[in-house]
Amino acid sequence: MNIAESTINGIKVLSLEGVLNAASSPKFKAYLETADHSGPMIINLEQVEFIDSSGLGLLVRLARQKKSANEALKLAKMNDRVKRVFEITQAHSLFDIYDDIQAAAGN
Amino acid sequence: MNIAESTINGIKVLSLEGVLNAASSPKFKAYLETADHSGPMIINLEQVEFIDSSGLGLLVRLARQKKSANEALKLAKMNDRVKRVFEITQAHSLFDIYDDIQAAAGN
Amino acid sequence: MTQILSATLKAELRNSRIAANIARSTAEVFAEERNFSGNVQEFGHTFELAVSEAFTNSVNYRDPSIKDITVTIGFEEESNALTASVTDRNAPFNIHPPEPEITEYPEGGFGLFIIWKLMDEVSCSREGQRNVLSMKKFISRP
Amino acid sequence: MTQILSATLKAELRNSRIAANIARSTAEVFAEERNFSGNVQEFGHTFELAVSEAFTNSVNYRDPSIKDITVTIGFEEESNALTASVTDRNAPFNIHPPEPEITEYPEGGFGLFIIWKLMDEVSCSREGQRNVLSMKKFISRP
Ligand SMILES: Nc1ncnc2c1ncn2[C@@H]1O[C@H](COP(=O)(O)OP(=O)(O)O)[C@@H](O)[C@H]1O
Ligand SMILES: Nc1ncnc2c1ncn2[C@@H]1O[C@H](COP(=O)(O)OP(=O)(O)O)[C@@H](O)[C@H]1O
Repeated sequence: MNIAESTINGIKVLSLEGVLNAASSPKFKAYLETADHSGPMIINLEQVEFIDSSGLGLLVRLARQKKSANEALKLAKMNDRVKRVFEITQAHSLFDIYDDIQAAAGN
Repeated sequence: MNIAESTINGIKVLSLEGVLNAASSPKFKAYLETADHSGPMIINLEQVEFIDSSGLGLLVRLARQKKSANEALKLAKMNDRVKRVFEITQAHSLFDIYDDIQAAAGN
Repeated sequence: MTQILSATLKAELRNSRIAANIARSTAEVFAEERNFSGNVQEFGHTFELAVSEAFTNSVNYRDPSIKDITVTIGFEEESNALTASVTDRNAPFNIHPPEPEITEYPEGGFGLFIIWKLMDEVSCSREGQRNVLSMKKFISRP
Repeated sequence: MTQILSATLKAELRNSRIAANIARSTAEVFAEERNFSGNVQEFGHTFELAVSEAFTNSVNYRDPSIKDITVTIGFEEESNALTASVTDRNAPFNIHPPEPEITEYPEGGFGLFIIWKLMDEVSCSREGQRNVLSMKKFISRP
């Protein structure tokens, strides 16, 4: 998986790409632990083709951190297969989920 | 695989979809043998995700029939993986190959 | 039940993707051949995800004292159902762990929960020193 | 050479798609892990196509007198190369058939030709009653 950072309306956007599973999520975890990720954040999942519980667990953990810091965390552009994992586990109730980045950024 | 027929500028267009391999090509072969396929023809390969030598062999056979009937056979919209099979085998030299249907239809 | 395929993979996390792809491909070929009236891609994803979870568990909870460990995945078909199995040499485990309490933001414990949600039948049998986790999904009711 | 996986499939044409998908997925995971500098998708397609050809041949030329036949596909890695093998119980065959003469519009005879074009090394060994067709592709020169 690859991670790209950008900014929209002053909000950090993490664009993830590829597969978010047990093999790749350590890379995402390390990235979240090293850089400073305070402030509101949008995760762009458009290029994520597959996610399993390992990737989901990391996003849930980030949601908890953001919640206790009282900062927004928004997910955008998940495909149907990714959305299904959030729905099956009810994890979609922990996130603000948007169809596009502009809407997630409040435009 | 699926086969759909349409017409553009009076030319028959066969749009193939899916995988053209040894498991699926008998369906395409049967289709070519039953219906009347005289006249110029365009094969739209846009939705063909994979082809191997079984699919290639059928198209070569059709090319031979069209050549001896002195009728045009044009291939359009192959993806890179499909194109690679035609190039490796030199079979691309037996066909008129187009990037889009309009050009194949002479527009 | 007729076996479609059995694959033995090295128990490494990177191979969970291969296992999951095998599962998706097998399920899609099976569903297409049966002229499945539902969504073939979703049926493929069901097996892709379930096998990804099961394979990952087999790797994560493997017995570190056993060297050169492998995990075997198998697929068996019936007229109206496909069953995937994942076989490892781990300690026996409970396939009914407590459900994750989503309001508590759990980071783990989703694996078997997801498998149960996706599949129509889940069972685990102990064969010798092995766990065989079987996951069955119907394409139509008998 | 370390084995990544070995899969045994029923010798049926519909399973050639599963075999080809296993090959693509394995090759892509291998290439990504090695930080392959070339095109990962093309490397995946190389194995997908070669295994599709080889598996199809194993089914098409199987010995009709043997019931319940299976074909085994295997993948072995080295630091700079991936090798796929396809093992069947067919009669021995020549891996150097005449090349198809394209100007004569041949309908067949492309399978091994394509395999040779795609791969860096091709060999076939006879092990007992089995043919083991091995197909190797380097990701970098040693
Ligand atoms: N293949 C396995 N081998 C051994 N133990 C397993 C296996 N699969 C699951 N388990 C046990 O069941 C528990 C629950 O698994 P799971 O629902 O996937 O969540 P998680 O892996 O996040 O704990 C694991 O913590 C582990 O103790
Ligand atoms: N796995 C196999 N088992 C037995 N014979 C084979 C096998 N693969 C190839 N052959 C033989 O080699 C010949 C050439 O194969 P190939 O190049 O794939 O073209 P084609 O299958 O179209 O004839 C086949 O016709 C067959 O006689």
